[in-house]
Amino acid sequence: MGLEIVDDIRKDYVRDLIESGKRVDGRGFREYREINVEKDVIKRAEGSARVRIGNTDVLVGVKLEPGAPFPDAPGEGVIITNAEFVPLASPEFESGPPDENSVQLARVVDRGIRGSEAIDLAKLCIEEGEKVWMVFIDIHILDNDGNLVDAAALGAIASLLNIRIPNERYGLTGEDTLPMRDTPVAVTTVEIEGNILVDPDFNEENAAASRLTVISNADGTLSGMQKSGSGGLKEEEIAEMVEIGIEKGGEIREKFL
Amino acid sequence: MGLEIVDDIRKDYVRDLIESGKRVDGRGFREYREINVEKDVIKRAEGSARVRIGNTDVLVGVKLEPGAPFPDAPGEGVIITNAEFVPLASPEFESGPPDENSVQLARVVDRGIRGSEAIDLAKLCIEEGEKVWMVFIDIHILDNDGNLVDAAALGAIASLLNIRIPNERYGLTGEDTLPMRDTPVAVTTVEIEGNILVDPDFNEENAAASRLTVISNADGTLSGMQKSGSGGLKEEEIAEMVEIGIEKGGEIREKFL
Amino acid sequence: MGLEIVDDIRKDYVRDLIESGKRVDGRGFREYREINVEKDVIKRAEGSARVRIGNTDVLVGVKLEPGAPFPDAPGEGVIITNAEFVPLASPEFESGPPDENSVQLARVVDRGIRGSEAIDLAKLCIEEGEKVWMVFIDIHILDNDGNLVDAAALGAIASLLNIRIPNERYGLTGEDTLPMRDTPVAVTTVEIEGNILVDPDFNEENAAASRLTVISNADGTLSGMQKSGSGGLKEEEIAEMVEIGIEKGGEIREKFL
Amino acid sequence: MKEGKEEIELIKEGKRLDGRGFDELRPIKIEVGVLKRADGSCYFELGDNKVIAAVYGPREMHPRHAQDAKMAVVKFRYNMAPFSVDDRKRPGPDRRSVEISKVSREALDPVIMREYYPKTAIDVYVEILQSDAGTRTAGINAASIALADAGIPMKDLVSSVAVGKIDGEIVLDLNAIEDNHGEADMPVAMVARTNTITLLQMDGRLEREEFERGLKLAMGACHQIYELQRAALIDRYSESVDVGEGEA
Amino acid sequence: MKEGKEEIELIKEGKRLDGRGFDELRPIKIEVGVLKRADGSCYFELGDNKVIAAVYGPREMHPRHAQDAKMAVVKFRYNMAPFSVDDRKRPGPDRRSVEISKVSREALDPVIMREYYPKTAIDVYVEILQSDAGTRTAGINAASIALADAGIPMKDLVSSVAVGKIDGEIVLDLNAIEDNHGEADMPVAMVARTNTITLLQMDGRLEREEFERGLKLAMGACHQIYELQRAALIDRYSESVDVGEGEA
Amino acid sequence: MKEGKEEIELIKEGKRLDGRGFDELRPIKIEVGVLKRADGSCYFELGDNKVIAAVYGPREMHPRHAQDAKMAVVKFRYNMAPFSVDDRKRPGPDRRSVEISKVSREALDPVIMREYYPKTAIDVYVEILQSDAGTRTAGINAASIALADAGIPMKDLVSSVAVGKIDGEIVLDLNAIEDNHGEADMPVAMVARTNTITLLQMDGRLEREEFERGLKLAMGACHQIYELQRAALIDRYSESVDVGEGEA
Repeated sequence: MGLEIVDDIRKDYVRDLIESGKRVDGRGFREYREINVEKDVIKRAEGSARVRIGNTDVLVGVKLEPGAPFPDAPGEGVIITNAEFVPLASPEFESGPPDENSVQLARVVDRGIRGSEAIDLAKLCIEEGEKVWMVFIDIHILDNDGNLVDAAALGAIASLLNIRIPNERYGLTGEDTLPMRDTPVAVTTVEIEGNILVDPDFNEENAAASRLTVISNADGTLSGMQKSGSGGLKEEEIAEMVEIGIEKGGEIREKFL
Repeated sequence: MGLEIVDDIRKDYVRDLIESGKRVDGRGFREYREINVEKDVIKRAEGSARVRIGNTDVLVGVKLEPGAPFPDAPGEGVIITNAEFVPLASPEFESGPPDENSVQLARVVDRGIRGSEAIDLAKLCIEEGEKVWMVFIDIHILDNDGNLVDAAALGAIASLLNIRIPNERYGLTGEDTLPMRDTPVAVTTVEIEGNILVDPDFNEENAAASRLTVISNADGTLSGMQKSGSGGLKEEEIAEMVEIGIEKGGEIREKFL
Repeated sequence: MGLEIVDDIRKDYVRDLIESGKRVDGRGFREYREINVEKDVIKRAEGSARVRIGNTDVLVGVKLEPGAPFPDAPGEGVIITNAEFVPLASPEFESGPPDENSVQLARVVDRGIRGSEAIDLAKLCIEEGEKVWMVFIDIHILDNDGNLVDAAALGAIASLLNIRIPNERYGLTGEDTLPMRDTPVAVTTVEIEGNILVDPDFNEENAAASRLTVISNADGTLSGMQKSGSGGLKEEEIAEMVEIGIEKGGEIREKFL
Repeated sequence: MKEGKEEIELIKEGKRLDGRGFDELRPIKIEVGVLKRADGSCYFELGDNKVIAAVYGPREMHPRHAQDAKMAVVKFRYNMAPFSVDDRKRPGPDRRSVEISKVSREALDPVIMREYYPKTAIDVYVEILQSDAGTRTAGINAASIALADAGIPMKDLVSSVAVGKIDGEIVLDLNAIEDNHGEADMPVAMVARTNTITLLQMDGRLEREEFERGLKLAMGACHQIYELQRAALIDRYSESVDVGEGEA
Repeated sequence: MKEGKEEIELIKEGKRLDGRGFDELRPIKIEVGVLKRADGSCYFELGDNKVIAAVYGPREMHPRHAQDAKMAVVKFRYNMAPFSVDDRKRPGPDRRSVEISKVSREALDPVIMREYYPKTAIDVYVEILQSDAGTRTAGINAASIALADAGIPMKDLVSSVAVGKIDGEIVLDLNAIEDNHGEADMPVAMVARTNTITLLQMDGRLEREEFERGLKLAMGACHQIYELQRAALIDRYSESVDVGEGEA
Repeated sequence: MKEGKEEIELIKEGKRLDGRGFDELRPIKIEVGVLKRADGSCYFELGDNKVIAAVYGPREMHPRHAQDAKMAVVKFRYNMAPFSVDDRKRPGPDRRSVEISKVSREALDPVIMREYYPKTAIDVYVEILQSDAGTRTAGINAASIALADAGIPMKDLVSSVAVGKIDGEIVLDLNAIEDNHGEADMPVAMVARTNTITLLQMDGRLEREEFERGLKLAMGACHQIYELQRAALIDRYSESVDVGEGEA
């Protein structure tokens, strides 16, 4: 109960500041926190990246293993995206099977990659109908200070861009790299008291009623969108959020991918 | 606690009425509520039926998929019966894995079908030792006003009587229908204050200490029986329950199957 | 709360006695309770033994079934050790998946057998890379009066020493017995108020801060060790515990294996 | 949207395979109050989708530490019957149903007067009995009506429909074959009276202009559905409402 | 009762494969109070079945909301050891054991004076160490004695046995080969003093007349078992009771 | 220690494959306070092992019936990231991680002043990001520092390292290839100031004399690690501490 009151006070503080045109950390409404991307940080993974957005810290590792294709796509590799909200990363996270937030995060990142057709799944076929590469994208949250989805999506595409296919390890031959066809980038905005803010931190996420993630591609098309939160959005707010998504997505792509 | 008292009052009311020879809804002791059977209600299932007994509403769907036979019966199809007590159907039901009541329901329905040898399992063999039809009988409760087992068992046999074997869907050839050899029907009675009542509704089930389900076949033989509840039954009460089971089972078979 | 106080009083009583050089049941510090080993008690198992140490009662059954080898050891059988702390055995045990204590027990017993290379795993190969014998060692606790690990480890090796390989049951040919190469024995000691006691009973286990299990072989070498409990041990205490482990292990081996 | 699948022509002579125009809904059928035990319920057909929603509550919230001292907690469970799809679905929640349950709950939250019932739970259950793409939108439509049927105070109903892209065209309310072979799918939910979007997801690939056009198309159709929802509630206790030119 | 299995002649010259007559029980061996930690316990052999039952309680009921304000809640857990059957059983409950636990609990409920201990739990645990058909009946017999050994007030003991149909004959107490190749199996539990049936299940196919004859056969055998149960309890703290002509 | 694996020569000309001497640690790198949300945290590299530890608490203990009225309950969760090993690890606890969590907690318990915070929980989380044998010892070293960083009152730090036997020699701090092809592995944790052993496990086969020699070797190395841990804590809020001749 005591904690709930503190929580309310913090939300009110965030909202009041925003009404007066400011954010707690002094950023502009359309400004990201500092982004830092370290690639190839995990030796045991075929691709990896650690993405920090402000204090948010996400490690993505990609492993490739041979496996059976889906019966309805016998000539295509399989992408499996998983997110672990390990309790190390946040007092809000708990041990146990993935909850709805980690499931949503993994599925949104996954859909962004699929929607953009960034990976040519046909190139991951080893033997049609029998054996294909399973691409496991594992999102491991280390520190949750908000906007996990943008960090996770950026970590995923950064990892995928430098995949080493482990042919030798499994006694196979074939190309060792995986040419990527696109670079989807997720940009999340929130609506607080009628204002649209990009890259919400943890307190801003809590203070916001609605959040929209917009995933856009190199050519400016959209390859995924997800509204979350218990509020509603107006058509013109969505239009603004999409505009920000495409613009900021382009900036991030240019700088980090 | 408040709810427990209401529950006790309701049980007492049911029992008092029955002692004076009456049921809450005015039925005779050997009278079913109105039964309604709709067949082939689900396009995606190979067989289906929706059975209503009074306000009790049960949907049964049967799916057939190729699978591996059991090692000790390499030339026979496999029946898998499952019941979901989805929380939509009753304030007593909870989300989660099947509890003992749903497990019991599924197993009693399953044993009735096996005991009567209604399905010629050898006809479900596709390739001996390798591939047989798996018959998934899924019992989905929609509204629980008591006597789920009679509704579920009737839904199961009604669904099985009109199975379309999905050979084409799996690139197989063979007969498209499944000749059935018997029509087991479940009839449930309860004992309340020394009286035997057929087709208990939800409140009668709660007021009863013992319940007996009797499954009988077209030739009057028995192919399943299950006592439940924390009470006992006398030999002559069981004899009456079996008599009712065979009689009412015959009436239901004639009318609905 | 009331129970906790009783528990504290019992611990104090055990500790006070030990400080004055005595154990509750009158044993010497380096004395085991009476050990009783019954072999081949379960017909359905390929090997079994019931071990009683005082009131502690453990049943071990070993089953062999053909299965696939691990990819990194295609010519070797597989040992799978599992412990069930069924709630029948102790008011402290609860239904549900194995907790950390039962996992630890199974893993310590398992490591003792592996470490000593008691089983020649190559002799359990049926067809290299395809089919090997899976050796399931199941530890079933019946009565927990402390020192489960010594009883379980003794039951496991006693069961393994008389394995009948079920070739016929699976239509295979081959040798029906499994020559064993060593006989690891576990000996557990605890430290209470600076004293080292062997074979702690339930109350002594609770009163002790640290416990050490030492697994030794016929030639006096060590093939496993596990400290447990929330206390620490001095180097010289460990030395004494190892000495007792080897000595008592030898006595048990001679008498029961 | 799946790569590598065989290409199918989904539009012939300006019509979709089931004869619909680009901006045409599938037939809708609504029945209110179809379950006895639930506090509110609704059966909803959208083409070949058959869904049923039930509402229980406000009722005691378990476990207690999950209660909210200031408002009711809405719980939403989207569940597919094993026989509702071509390949039998294993019973129990999977990742897809967990996500749909979450976004569906968030689609309804904005209209429910949760502050009237602090510390309680309002349980919304949606069962998919037969599926043909669009089940989450049908479920939200049904749940919205079931909430009203249960007497839960609401600011307004929520109406939901998907739009998508097939053979290069933006069309309304994809069915399964269109969803499987199309280029994008975008479910939307809306409070009709205020044009407030409460659910928005997008899957596949769309130009920005296509997205904006699709959103407008969905919003228009939500108004249509809203009228059918209202009519069904007005007719409650009388008979069911049949709509659309299909055989539904 | 399984179709498609090879046919086996189960009766030769009026005797069953193990030499028993049609109405003959397998050898029974009972030991009371075999466990130290449990409040009450019993080891029970029925032919090649070896089962052990333990009782804990009345004790505090967790979780609290599952307490019954008017009487003790009886919990029953039937569990097979992995090595108790020919094909190793994976540890943990399966659907069969969930059902057996339920009907076994309901077989014992009628004799336990549950109203003496409101808000408490009485836990009954049955472990099957070796199985040869009839484990649930052996478990109920053992549990009934363990309850008495724990000092739980009971109206009477419950006694249990199965009857079945093999090679067209109604016989008592099927063993595994008879159960696997027979035509019907029917476990029964009874309060001997009042001839009250507290468990009745039937599996397979029986004429009505066969059912009635089988029920009478089972009831008679329950009286026999009841006497053995009583004798074992009377002998408690002395030695075990060996019964039957077998080598058990 | 696995039988049947191909033999690999692990020692050449008195040096190990990675060039280390028998009593030489791998390079160690320590960073304190690396996480914002946690109350205390530590990043620890031991050769190619990369682990991170976080501490939360003392905080309210759930569920309440698991509280200890006299002292804080320490919970420890050792978890491997799916990508930390060559064959992807399925997320979630397995038996190995359950055991490691238990013995690691018991390695730390002796130094934590648990009686200062009755009824609370102190949660220690260790994530293995990259693994190369020795992860549990690295995790204990990291956790010990994270506890101090969280301000939890402790009698002293706990330091941990493994010794093992390869090619017949007792050596310090096995890496993965040595662990896979060696003859024994023995992780040890110790309170350096008092030379108290708080974790001791042994796997493989050792002569008694080898065990005693190994234990001494581990204890000496724990003193080395202890100094690095202390230095890292002293440098807290400044920069990280690099140690060893490797490229780490």
